[in-house]
Amino acid sequence: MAEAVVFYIFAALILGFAVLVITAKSTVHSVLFLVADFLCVAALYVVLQAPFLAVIQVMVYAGGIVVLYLFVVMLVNLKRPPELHADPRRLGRLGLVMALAVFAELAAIGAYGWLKPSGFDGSLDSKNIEQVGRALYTDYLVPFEVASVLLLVAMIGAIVLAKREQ
Amino acid sequence: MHLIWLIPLLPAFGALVNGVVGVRYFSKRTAGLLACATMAGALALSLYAFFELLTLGPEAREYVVRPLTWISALPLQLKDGSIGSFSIPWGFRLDPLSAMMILVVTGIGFLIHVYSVGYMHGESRGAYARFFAYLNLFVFFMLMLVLGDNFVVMFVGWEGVGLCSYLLIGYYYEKKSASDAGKKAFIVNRIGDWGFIIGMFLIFSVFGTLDFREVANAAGSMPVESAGFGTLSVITLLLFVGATGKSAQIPLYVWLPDAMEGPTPVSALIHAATMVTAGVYMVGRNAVLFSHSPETMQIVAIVGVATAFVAATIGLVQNDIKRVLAYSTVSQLGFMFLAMGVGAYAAGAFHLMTHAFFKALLFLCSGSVIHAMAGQQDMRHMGGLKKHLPVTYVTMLIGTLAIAGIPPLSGFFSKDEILFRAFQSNKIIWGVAVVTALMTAFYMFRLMSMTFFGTYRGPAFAGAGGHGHADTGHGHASAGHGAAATGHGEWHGPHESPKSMTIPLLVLAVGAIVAGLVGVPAALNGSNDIEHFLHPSFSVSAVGGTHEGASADLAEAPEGSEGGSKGAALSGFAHASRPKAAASSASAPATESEGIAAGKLAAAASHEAVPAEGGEAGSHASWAVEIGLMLLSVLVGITGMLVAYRFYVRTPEIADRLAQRWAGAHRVLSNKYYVDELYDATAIAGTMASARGLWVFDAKVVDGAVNGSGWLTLFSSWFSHVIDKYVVDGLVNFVGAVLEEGSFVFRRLQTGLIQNYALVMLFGVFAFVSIYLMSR
Amino acid sequence: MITQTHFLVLSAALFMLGVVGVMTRRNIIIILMSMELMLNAVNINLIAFSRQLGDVTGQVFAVFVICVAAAEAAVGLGIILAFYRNKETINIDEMNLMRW
Amino acid sequence: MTEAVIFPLIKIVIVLAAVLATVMYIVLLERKVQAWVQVRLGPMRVGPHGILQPLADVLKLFVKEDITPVMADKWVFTAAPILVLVPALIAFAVIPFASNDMKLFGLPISGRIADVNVGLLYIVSVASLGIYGIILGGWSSNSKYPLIASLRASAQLISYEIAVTMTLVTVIMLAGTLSMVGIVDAQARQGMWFAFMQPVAFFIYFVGGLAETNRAPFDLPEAEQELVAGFHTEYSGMRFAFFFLAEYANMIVVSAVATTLFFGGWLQPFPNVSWLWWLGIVPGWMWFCTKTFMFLYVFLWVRATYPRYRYDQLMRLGWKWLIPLAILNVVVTGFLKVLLKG
Repeated sequence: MAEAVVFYIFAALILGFAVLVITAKSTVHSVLFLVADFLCVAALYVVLQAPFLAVIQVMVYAGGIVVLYLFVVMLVNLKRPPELHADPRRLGRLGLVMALAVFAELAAIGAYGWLKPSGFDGSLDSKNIEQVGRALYTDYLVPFEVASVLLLVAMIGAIVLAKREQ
Repeated sequence: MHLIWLIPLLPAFGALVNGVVGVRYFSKRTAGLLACATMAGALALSLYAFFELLTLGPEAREYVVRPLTWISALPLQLKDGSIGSFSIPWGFRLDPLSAMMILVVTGIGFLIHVYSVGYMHGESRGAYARFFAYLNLFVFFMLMLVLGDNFVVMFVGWEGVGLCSYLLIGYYYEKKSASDAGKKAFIVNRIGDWGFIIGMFLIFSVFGTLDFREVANAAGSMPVESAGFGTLSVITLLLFVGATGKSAQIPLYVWLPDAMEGPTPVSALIHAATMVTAGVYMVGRNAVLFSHSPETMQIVAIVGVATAFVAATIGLVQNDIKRVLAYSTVSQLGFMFLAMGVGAYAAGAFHLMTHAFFKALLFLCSGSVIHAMAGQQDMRHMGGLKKHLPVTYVTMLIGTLAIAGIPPLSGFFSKDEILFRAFQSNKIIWGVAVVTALMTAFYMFRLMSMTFFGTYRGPAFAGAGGHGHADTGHGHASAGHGAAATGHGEWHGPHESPKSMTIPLLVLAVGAIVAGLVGVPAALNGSNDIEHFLHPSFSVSAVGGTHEGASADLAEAPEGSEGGSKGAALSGFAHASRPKAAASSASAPATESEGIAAGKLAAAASHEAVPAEGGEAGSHASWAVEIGLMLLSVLVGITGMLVAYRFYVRTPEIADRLAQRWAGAHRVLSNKYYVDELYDATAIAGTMASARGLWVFDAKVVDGAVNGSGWLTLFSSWFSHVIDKYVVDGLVNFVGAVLEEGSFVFRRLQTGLIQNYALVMLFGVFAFVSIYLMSR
Repeated sequence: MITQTHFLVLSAALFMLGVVGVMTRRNIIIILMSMELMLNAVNINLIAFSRQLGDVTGQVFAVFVICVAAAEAAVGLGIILAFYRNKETINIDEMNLMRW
Repeated sequence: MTEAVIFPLIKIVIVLAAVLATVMYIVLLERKVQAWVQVRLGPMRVGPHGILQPLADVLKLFVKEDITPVMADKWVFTAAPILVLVPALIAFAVIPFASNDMKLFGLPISGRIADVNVGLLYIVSVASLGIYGIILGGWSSNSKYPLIASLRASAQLISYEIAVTMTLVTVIMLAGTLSMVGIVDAQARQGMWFAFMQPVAFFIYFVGGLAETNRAPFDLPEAEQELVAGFHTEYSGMRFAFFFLAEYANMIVVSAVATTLFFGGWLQPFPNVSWLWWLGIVPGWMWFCTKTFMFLYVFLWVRATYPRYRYDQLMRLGWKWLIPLAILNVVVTGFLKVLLKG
């Protein structure tokens, strides 16, 4: 019961913040809403018995990535709002319609799921971090290393791209 | 004796060094020394081999060494369908004939080298070295020719001497006449070589081998083609064509007189002593083949005597001293072929040797005379030189007496032997030969008279009469040489030649005197040593009793096997044992087949009134005849000499009167029967015409075809170009145009707006989810 | 009673909101942020399934997704900076050089 | 219900009140300490020895006019101080002030608000959120000095956060758990405070803490001489007070965490030395507060002692010395752990 309440509240927050993110006039505002959204998602992770992911979400997303966005937003202080010039060939509304259509379909699929409800039978014990760590460093060691290499490359690439060539 | 392969290599070495290094760097002295040293070495080796050969038994005097394999066996089909292995070793064969030849070549060659050191003194350094290089090279090839144990090696020498004679005749290549003469000699020789090489092909296709001894065995086991004209006759005839080319017989003798354009030592060495006798040697080497084809023998005899006669008649009226000698050479060669033709191989070879001596002597003397007269060769401007060059006079007189056949000089024995055998064989031939001998004596003594006797008719010179030989020795020689080279020059009158020239003269004179003594006929209580010595080389030949043939075969059977084993040892493959088998198989039937052959020959001989060679052993019936013939020939010689003396010394006007009386004949003779003109008109003109025709054919048809094909190529390429331009390119451009036009429509899709692309992705997602829904 | 389906529908909605943002906005930074939203939706999905199956593999993959998101953000923002330095704009409609 | 809601709420109230009071008096303490260091007296007027000085400051801040710049982004300008203060305060949620066997009026209560099994990570992530306030504050005031300051601050925080997190990794490796309580228990079990097992880690953590709290000698974001007052130049009144509170609250958090991780939290020193038995009389929370205040004093001491770094020096120190050192430390620790275990 309490779980349902928590879920519905956070779900509403998530969707609301998401809407705000994509509708906010000021970029900085949407960044803030994004942070809030991520925090809510993190809370939802806690509900899903994934505290480690929740913390990682906060630390990496909210604490790292979005800060990056914030920097860029601050560096890109625009003389004129970016949305002025609009290309007539862009089919924004069609995209909106299509997105809604796809969502309708997915919802329909979900509705099928409602007919035969499946509760959370399996449950993760409290030693969540240990499990994740084991999985990362044993079964998924190679993907883990590859991900680290990917991050390194991304870092170098970002430095090279952002470097002001003198 | 196992070192005989070294004999040719020594002059080859000299030629190589002189030709490659010497021409640039050697002084005259070094070049001459090197050449003479190599010749001396060759001579020493030859003598050593010769005496070693003498130590063997008279029938075992045969030695073959095959240091290398030249052409390893390649199987070829023979005339009778069987397969013969064509393998040619660098084989050298030493038997009495080749032993005599190498002695002649190296000995006389050595003397002439020495002579040339003085004679060519006036040449420039490079030309000097070049001359000796040529000379050495010639000796090398000549030795290859005489030492080769099969036709191919012999042919190498054969061609090589031809080449060298071309080089040496054209030695003064800046003189057009000289180079022309060289070319003439070369081309005429080619004609002969054509016959020779065809004969070789035929021999191989018939006998399956080219080894002399094996060919001889195989041929010896064949029947004598007394009736009709068989394979052997064709072979021998072809070989004889080669011989006529090399030995200047009718109809190919025309090159020899022109060859006198070369330096005198060359004339002496090549055109008197060695090369021209190659033909004779070759015929003697293949005596077995020849003696099995009487027709060819007949032809050889007739050609020989005809050549001798014609050349002698021409020699009667020539005024150029060297040309006289040249024609006498031709006629003497005719004598040799006559001997060969009548089956007197030994006599022919004997005459070859003696002739080599006295003719070389005569040529060298004439060279000395020309040297003394500063290049003057016309006898009408000589005369009375007796007191100016006594050594030359004496030696030349000896040579003349020798060639005229005055006993006991060498020429007498050999020529008399030939005449005797000719008499036995055919009276007509004998008659012609006697007349020729008379003319020989006449023109030789005419030459002597015009040159040495009578009054001096040459150009005036400073201090005529007053002349010390001592003070005018060397300098004059060089002066005379400058004249010889250029034709004019400061000249102090006739004078004796330097030592290097006179010493060879003396040596050769001795040789000309004593050379005949090895062949003193039995009629004069002499044992005809040379005959017995040379006999094995001609064995298995028509002449020769049964026992001799058998013994000869017994003698050569081991040799054949030995040669075969040598071949096997040297060229290690299965076929190598083939000659051995052939030799043994040939020798086994040879013993009785020879008996048969000898019997037939006896019949043929009696029917042809040719007594067996064994006559000198058995029949004393012809002793009186032989003596009579000797006296006759001596008489003939003396007559000719006296007539000549009377004509040209006592009362010279007689000669002129005779010349006027038979002006026509005289003109014909002095124009050499217009043979050169005839050849010019026929062969050369025909060749030119055909060449011109071929040229026209080439220009019109061949070039036309080439140009036509070229034009065709051009046209086809132009056509393909058109195709390419309009069809292929058109297609490509069409496709490009279609794409371009189409892109006008489709490129609208590429707006450059990422969101539109994302929209397409979204469409895709929508489609897949829809499919999922439908499939549920 | 909260079931798997709730989370799935939630993630679908979040994802679609991201899609809408990508489709409609012209500010490229906001578009990137919308993509982050989509990635979060995916993460929600993964973790919901890991909860459903009682298996941490989903969480592991969520970690990887976060890695990819970080890399994508870094590179994408670097590109945006470079672009802004050249053209003084972050309007995606003006980033249309790759066209005919 | 009672345990789930009432007790935590009571605890939260207590902790917040304690923290705020502490902050107020730390300000006074700072002024006094600096004065003593500089051989002055410091504030002496308000109350005896200036005891009441903090109250006066608070009063002043309350009554001061609250200005919002015209060109500023109102919402963000307002939200920034809150975003700074909130993470600083909620970090206290997982800090164990005392052991679980604490008795109050006879009924047992745990010495902390919540014991999350990812407590340490929780603190780290919450601390990483504090940066938003600084950045947004600097940016939204739409003035150049605050912007520069906020950029400096964020860069500095991110840089040193890496090093600090690395040192925490070593501590986690030693303790084998992420829970703060578990870490303290581990120190009790191993009979040695991690400060002595990981001196390098402790040093790096302390330096990083100085930097994360923008304290001297790393107080570049609020370097008065260069940037007037740093990212909160445009702020005044209560919003400025929030920044102020947040800074000192962060100091307390850092000190508390240092105490917990490296100095055995509420544990008494020398538990096994017999003639120091009387140390056991003092309750655990007293020990905790003592240690924390010791750290706070060191903070003030350092500020009074050391000059400020230049920005490039700061960065070089962070990236070229602390981070490599921390990573090396992690590696060495791992090796030793494996070797000593086997």
